[in-house]
Amino acid sequence: MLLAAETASSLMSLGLTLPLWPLLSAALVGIMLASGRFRGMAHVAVIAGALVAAVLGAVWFVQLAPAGDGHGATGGVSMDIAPWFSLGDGQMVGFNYYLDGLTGVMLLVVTSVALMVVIYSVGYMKDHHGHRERGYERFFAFLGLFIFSMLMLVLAGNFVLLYLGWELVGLCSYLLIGFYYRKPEAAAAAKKAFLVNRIGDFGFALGIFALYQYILPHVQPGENALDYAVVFRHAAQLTADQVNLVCLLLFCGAMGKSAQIPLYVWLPDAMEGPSPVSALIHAATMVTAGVYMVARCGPLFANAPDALEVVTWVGAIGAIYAATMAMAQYDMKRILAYSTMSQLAYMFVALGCGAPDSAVFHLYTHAFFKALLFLGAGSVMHAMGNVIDLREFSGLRSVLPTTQRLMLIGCLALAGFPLLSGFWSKDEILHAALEHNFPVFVILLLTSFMTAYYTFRMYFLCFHGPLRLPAAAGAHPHDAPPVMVLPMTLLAAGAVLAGYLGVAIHWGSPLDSFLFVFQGHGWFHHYVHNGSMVVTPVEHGSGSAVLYYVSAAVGIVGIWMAWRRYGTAPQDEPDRKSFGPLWLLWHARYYVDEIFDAVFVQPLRALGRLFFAVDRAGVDGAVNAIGGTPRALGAVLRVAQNGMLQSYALTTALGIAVLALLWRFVGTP
Amino acid sequence: MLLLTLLVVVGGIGLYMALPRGRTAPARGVLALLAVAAAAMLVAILINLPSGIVTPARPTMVALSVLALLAAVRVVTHSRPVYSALYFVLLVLANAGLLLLMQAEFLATGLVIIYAGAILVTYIFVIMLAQQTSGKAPYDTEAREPLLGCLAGFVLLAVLAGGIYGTAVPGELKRAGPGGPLAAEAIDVRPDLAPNAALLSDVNRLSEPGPGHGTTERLGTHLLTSYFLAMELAGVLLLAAMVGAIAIARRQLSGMEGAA
Amino acid sequence: MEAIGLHILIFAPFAAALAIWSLPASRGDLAYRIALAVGGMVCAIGLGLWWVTTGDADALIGETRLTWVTIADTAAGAGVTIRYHVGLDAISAVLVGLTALLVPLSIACGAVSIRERATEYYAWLMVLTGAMFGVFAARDVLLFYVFFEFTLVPLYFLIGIWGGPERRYAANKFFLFTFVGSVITFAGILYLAIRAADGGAIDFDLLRLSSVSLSTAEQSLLFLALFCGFAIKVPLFPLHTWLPLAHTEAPTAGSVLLAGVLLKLGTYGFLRFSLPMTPEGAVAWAPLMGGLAICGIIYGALISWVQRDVKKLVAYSSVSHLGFCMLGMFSMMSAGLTGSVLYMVNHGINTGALFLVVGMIYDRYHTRDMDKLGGLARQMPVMSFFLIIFVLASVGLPLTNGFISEFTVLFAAYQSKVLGPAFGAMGAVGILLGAIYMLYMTGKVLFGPLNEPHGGPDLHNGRLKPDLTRREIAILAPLAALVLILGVAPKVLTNPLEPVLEARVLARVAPHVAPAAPSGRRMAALLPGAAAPEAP
Amino acid sequence: MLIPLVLVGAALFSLGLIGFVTRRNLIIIFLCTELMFQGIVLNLAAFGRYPLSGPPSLDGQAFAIFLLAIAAAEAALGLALVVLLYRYRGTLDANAYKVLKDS
Repeated sequence: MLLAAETASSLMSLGLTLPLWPLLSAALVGIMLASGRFRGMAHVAVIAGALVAAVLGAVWFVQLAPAGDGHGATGGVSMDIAPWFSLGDGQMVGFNYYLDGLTGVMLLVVTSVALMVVIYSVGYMKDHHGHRERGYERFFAFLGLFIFSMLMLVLAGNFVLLYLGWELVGLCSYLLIGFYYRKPEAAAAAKKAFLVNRIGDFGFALGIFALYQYILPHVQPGENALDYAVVFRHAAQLTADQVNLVCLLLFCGAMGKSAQIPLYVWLPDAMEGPSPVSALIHAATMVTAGVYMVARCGPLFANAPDALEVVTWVGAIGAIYAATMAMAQYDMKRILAYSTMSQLAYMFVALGCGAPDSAVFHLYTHAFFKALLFLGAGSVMHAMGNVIDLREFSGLRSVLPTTQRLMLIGCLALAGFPLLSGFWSKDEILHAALEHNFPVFVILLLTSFMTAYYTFRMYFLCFHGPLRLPAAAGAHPHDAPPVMVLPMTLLAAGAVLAGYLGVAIHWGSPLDSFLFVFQGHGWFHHYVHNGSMVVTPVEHGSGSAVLYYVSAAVGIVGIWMAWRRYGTAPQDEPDRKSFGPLWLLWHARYYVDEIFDAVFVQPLRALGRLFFAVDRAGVDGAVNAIGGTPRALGAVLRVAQNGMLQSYALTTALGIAVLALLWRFVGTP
Repeated sequence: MLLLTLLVVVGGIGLYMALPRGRTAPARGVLALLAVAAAAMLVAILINLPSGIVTPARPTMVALSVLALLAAVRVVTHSRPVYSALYFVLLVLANAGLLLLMQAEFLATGLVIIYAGAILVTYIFVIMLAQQTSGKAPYDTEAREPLLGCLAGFVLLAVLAGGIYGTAVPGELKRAGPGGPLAAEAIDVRPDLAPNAALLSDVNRLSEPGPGHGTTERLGTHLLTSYFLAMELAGVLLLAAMVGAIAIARRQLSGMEGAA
Repeated sequence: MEAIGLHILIFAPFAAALAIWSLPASRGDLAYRIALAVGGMVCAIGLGLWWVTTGDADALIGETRLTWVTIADTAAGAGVTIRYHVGLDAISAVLVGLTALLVPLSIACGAVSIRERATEYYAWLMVLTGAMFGVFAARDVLLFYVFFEFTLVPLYFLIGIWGGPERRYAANKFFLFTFVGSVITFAGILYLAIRAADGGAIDFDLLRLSSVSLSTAEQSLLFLALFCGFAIKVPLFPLHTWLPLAHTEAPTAGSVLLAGVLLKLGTYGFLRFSLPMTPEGAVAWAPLMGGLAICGIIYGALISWVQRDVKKLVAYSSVSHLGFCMLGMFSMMSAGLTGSVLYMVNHGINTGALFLVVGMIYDRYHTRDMDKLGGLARQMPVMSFFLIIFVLASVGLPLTNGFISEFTVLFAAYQSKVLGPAFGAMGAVGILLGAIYMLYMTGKVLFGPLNEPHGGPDLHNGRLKPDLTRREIAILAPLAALVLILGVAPKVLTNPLEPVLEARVLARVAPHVAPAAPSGRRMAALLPGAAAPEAP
Repeated sequence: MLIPLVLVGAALFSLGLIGFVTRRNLIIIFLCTELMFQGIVLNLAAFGRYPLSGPPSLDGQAFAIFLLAIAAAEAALGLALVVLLYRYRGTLDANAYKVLKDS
C-alpha cells in the first residue's frame, strides 16, 4: 500500500510536525525580539525552520510517489491529530491532515521556494553598507509564520482548517506587505489586501456553511461532515444546483486569494512590500492557494458544470485583461504582478477545462520562474537604491551581469520559449483549452503572445540600451551578493529543468512528439493523479504535437516584436504611439481602483456617517424625547404656582368640590 | 331634593352677580331681588320639611336663619370693608339667636361678647387703620376668579345639603305615614340609606333635655370635668397668641424704621 | 468546600469595599493594594470554581439555599418567600470565570491614572465586583434581579465621578435607560412567579419558573417583557444609544468591566430566562430578534468605521459583536448556543483588552482622537504587538478565540431552521465590516508616519515609560495568552458547557422549533450573489 | 329641627369659603374665615343639641367654646400680620404678595 515501509511510517509521524518547525522558528525569533539578546541570529532560526520543513516536504514528496504503474488513483491519506471544536449534534471539526499527490506537489513547491526566499532575504534585508535594516527580526518572524500558515493550508484535512490556513496566510500577507509601515501607501496596501481577501473569505465561509447543510443528511454517524474524505465520498449524492452553489461560493474565496477578476485589485498594490515577500507570497505560494483549493475540490467541481463554465470564463477574461495592463506599466514589480495574475488565470482556465493536473503542473513551473523574476527585480531594486521605475534606468547589462543573465532565463521561461519549463506547462493548458472551448483557446494564444511581448519589453527596457542610473543608485551600483545569487541560480535551474518532470520521452514522428522526442503528461501528472483528483485521461492521439510548434512560434514572435520595438530601450514609449488612448487606458489600469473606491468604499463610508448621524439624532433623539416629556409636562404645571395664597386656596376648594361631587354621584365603591 | 338644588343654583348665580366687579357695584335693586328670592326659597324649604311636628320655635328659627344668610351674603359681597364688618356683627347676633333656640345660652352670650365684642372691634380697628384712600380701593371692587370661587363654594354647598337632606334616591322612598320615619323595608332595600333615615326622623328624638340644659353652670361643670385638659390647652393657646401678637407688634416698630 | 468559596466570592469584595472606604482619603495607594489583593484572591477562587464545574446540569457547585425574606406565613399557602439561593452550573461558572479574570486586571490598570479620591474609586470597584459575582451565581430569580439592579449603582458612580468630560450625562443616561428596562422585566418576573405559584406559596426558584407551562399568547407577551430589560443591557440595535456614551465617558476600569461583564448580563438574561421560560415566545420572536441582531451588527460596524474617537469605535464595535452573540443564541441550535456563550467570553476578553490598550494610550497622550495619533508602532512596539493580537482576535482570525465563536455562531445561524441562510449570509457581511473598521483603526493608530501629540503629564514625570511598563504587560499578557489558548483548544471551555446548555435551554426550546423551515436551497436562491456573475 | 340648622351652618361655611377665595382685600379674607367659624359653631351646637343617636349632650357646645378661643387667637395674630403687611407694602391687595413664586 502507499506507506508500506516501517521507516516510512516513522518518517510520516515526523512529517506531522512539518508545519510546526517554521512556527517554532517564528516563535524563537519573537522571543529573541522580546528578550533583545542575540538578535542577529533571527535569519538563522528561520532558515533552519524552512530547511527542516523543506527536507520533510521532500521526504513526503517521495513517500507520496505513486507505487506500481502509477495509474491507480489511490485515495488520499487523512491523519487526525487533535479535536478542535464541535459543531453540535455530534459533528466535530478537528486538526487533521489530508495527504495525496496534490499535497505532495504543493509541499515541494512551497517549502523549496520558501527556503530560497528566506536565504535571499538575508542579503536583501541588508542596506548598502551591510548592516541590517530596522525590523530585520520582525521580517523573518513573519516569514516563518507565513510558511507555517501556507503549510497548514496545504496540509489541511477539512474545510475549516483550510479556512484557517486561508485567513492566516491573508494575515501574514497583511503583516508583510505592511512591513514598511511608516510609508502610508504600504499601510494602505496591506489593509486593502487583507480586506479584499476578506471579501473572498466571506464567500468561502458561506460555501462551507452551504456544503455542510447539503452534505449533513448523507453523512453516516461517526464521520465529520466537513472532512475532505467524507465530502468527496458523498459529493455525487448532492443535487446539481446544490453543488453549483457550493462551488461558486468556494470559487468566490479562490478569486479573492488568487486575485482573479473582481477581487484582484489588491495584488498590484501588494508590491509595496519587500521583494522577497512578493516573490514568496505574490508569485509562488499564497496566490496559488485558490488554484490549489479548486484542484483539491475536484470531485465537487467535477459535477458542477455551470461552476466550471464560470471558472473558465473568469480565467480567460482575467488572462487577457491582466496581460493588457502589464504591457503598459513602468514599475517592474507591477508588471510581474499583472503577469502573475495572467498566469493564474491560465491555471483557472485549465481547471475549468477539466485538466486540473495541467493547472497544477503550470503552478509548479510558474512558481520557480516567477519567484526568480521577482528576486531578480529585487536585486535590481536593491542595486538601484529602491528605485524600480523602468524610466529611471536602462542598460544595466554592463553593471549587473549576473542578475541580467538570471533574469534572462526567467523571462524566457515566462515567455514560453521552447524547451524551458514555462513552455511545457503553458502548452498543456492551451491543449486543454483547444479541446474544450475554442474561443478561450484563441484568447489564451493571444495572451501568450502578449506575455512574451511584455516580459521582454521589461527585460530590454531594463538591461539593454545606453547605461543610465538613477541618482539614488550611487556611483557604481554593486551586483547582487552571493547570498542572493545562490537562491536565484537554484531557481533558474528549476525554471529550466522543472518542466521536464512533466514531459514523457516518446520517440516518434515530429507530428506526434515535439522535436521527435517530447510528449505531454509525463511522470508529474501521474504523480498528481495519485489522490482524489478526478481527471479525464488524455490520450496521445496523432498530431497532438502540432500545438507545441504553434505555441513555440507564438513565443518567439512575441520576443522578436519586443526586440524590434524596445531593443534599444527607447525613452519615448513606442507602444503609446501605436496604441494611443488604449495604451493610456491600460496604463491607468482601466481606472478600476478609482471605480471600486467610488462604487464601494465611499458610499459605505457615507452610509456609516448617515447611520452615525441617525444614531445621534434619531435613536438618541427618540430616547431623549422620552426622557424630555416629563420635564415638559412639569413646565406646564409650573404656571399654576403663582405664589398667591388665594389661588392655592381656590384650587384646593375646587378640588374638594370635585371630590364631593364624585363622592356624591359615583358613590363610594 | 330638586328644590334644594334649585335653591343652591339660584343662590350661586345671585352671589356671583353680587360680587364686586370692575364696574360699580351691582344695582341695589338686582341684589335685593335676588336676596329676597333666595330667602323665599329657603323659607319654602324650611316650612315643608317633613316635620309632622310644629314646634313653637319654628317661625323664629326660620327668620333668624334667613337673617343670618342674608348677612353672610352681604359680608362677602359688600365692596366697602366697614360695612362687611358691620354685617358680620348682624350675622353674629342672628347666630346667637339660633343658639338660644337650642338652649345654648352660655354659648350664645359668649359668642356675642367675644365675637361681636372683641374680634369684630379689632377688625374695625384694623380696617380704620389700613384705610388709605377715600373712595374704593381697586382691590376691593375687583373679585378674583369669581366664577370659579362661586362654583366651588356652591357645589360644595349643594353636595353638603344633598348629604344632609337626603340622597337623590332613584326609587321613590316609601314612608310609613306623612313625615314619619322611612319605612323599615325602605331601609333594607337601600342599606346605604341607614344614616340619613335616622337623620330624617326627628320624632323619636324630641325628648326635651329639661330646663337649664345649656346654662353656664351645667356647661361649666361639663367643661371642667370631661374637658379639663382641653381647657388648660386653650389657655396656653391664648397665651401663645398674645405673645405672638406682641412679638409681631414690637418687630413691626423696628421694621418700620427700616422700611420707612 | 465550594460553597464557602462562592460565599467568599460574593461577600469578600463587599467587605473589602467597606474596609477601603474607612481608609483616609490620602491613602490611595493602600486602597489600591488592598483592592488588588482581594481582586487576586477572588480571581483565584473564581477560576478554581470554574475549573471544578462538570457538564452535569443538576449538580450545582457551591449551592446554598437560605430563606432570605418571607412575606406572610407561607404555611397558610399564601405569601412570598425570597431565598438566598446561589450555585454555579456550567453557564454561570464560565461567566464567573470571565469576571474573575477581568477584575484584577481592571483594578491594576487604574494604578497610575487614578489619583484623586482613589479610596472611593477602589471601594466602588469592589462593590461592583461583588455584585457581578452575585448576579451570575444567583439561582433565585429575585436574587438575580436584586444583583442585576445593584450592579448599576457602583457603575453610576464610577462613570459619574471619574469619567470623561460628559460623565454626568452619560452616567444618568446609562442608569435611567437600563433601569427603565429592568423595571419592565421585573413586572414580567412577578407575573411569571404568580402564574407559577397559581394560588400556592409564591417563590422565585429558577428551575420552578423555567418549567412553567404558559399559553402561547402569554409566552410571547412575557417574552417581550423580559426582552425590554435584557435587550437594553445587551444592547440590541434600537436600544443601544447609552452604550457609546457610557463607554467613552467611563474610566478604563469601568469600561473594561462594563464591556467585559455587564453587557453579558443581558445575553445571560436571555439565555437563562427568556429562552427557557418562554420557549414558544422565543421561537416566535426569533426571526425578529435575528433581524435586530443583524441590524446591530451592520449598523454598529458602519458607525464605528466613521468614528474619530478610538474608544467610541470600540464601544460601537461592542454593539456589533453582541449582535453576533444574539444571532447565535436565537438560532436555537446547540452549536449556536455554545457559540454565543463562547462569544460572551471572547468578547469579554477581546474588547476588555482593547479598552485596556486604549486606556494605556490615553494615560500617555490624554487624547483618544485617531487623527492626532499616528504611527505609534515605532514608538510603542510592545503595545502595538498586543493591540494587533487583540484586533485580530476581535476580527475573528483563525487560531484566535474570536474565530471559533464567530464561525460557530454564523454556522448555526445558517443551518438554523428558525433563522436560515439569509441571516447567516448577512451575519457573514458582519465579519467583513468588522475587519474594515478594525484595520482602519490599526492603520490610523499604529501605521503611517509617526505623529505623536505632546505627551501627557504621566509621560513626563516618568511614571509611565513611552512603551508599556512591566505592570501593563502583566495586565495584557494573560489576555493575549487566553486569546491563543481558546483559539486552539476551545474544548476546555465548551466541554462542560454543551450538556448544560442542551439540558437547560435547548430541551425547552427544541420542540417548538418548526420542523418545516425553508429548506436551505430555496433560501439560498435569494442569497445576495456574492459570487462572480452566474453563468447563463 | 336638626336639618335646617345644619343647612344654615353649611351655607355659612360655603359663603365664607367663597368670600375667602374671591375677595382681594386681606382683611375681608380674614373676615371670611371668621364667617366660616360662625358656620361651624352653629353646626356644632346643632349636632350637640339634636344628636343623631342618644340624649342631647353638652359636648357640641364645649367644643364651640374652644373654637371661639381659636378664632380669637387667630384673629389677633392675623390682624397683626395684616397691619404689618400693610405697613410693609402699603397695600392690602392680596395679589401684591407673590413672594412664594420662584423665578
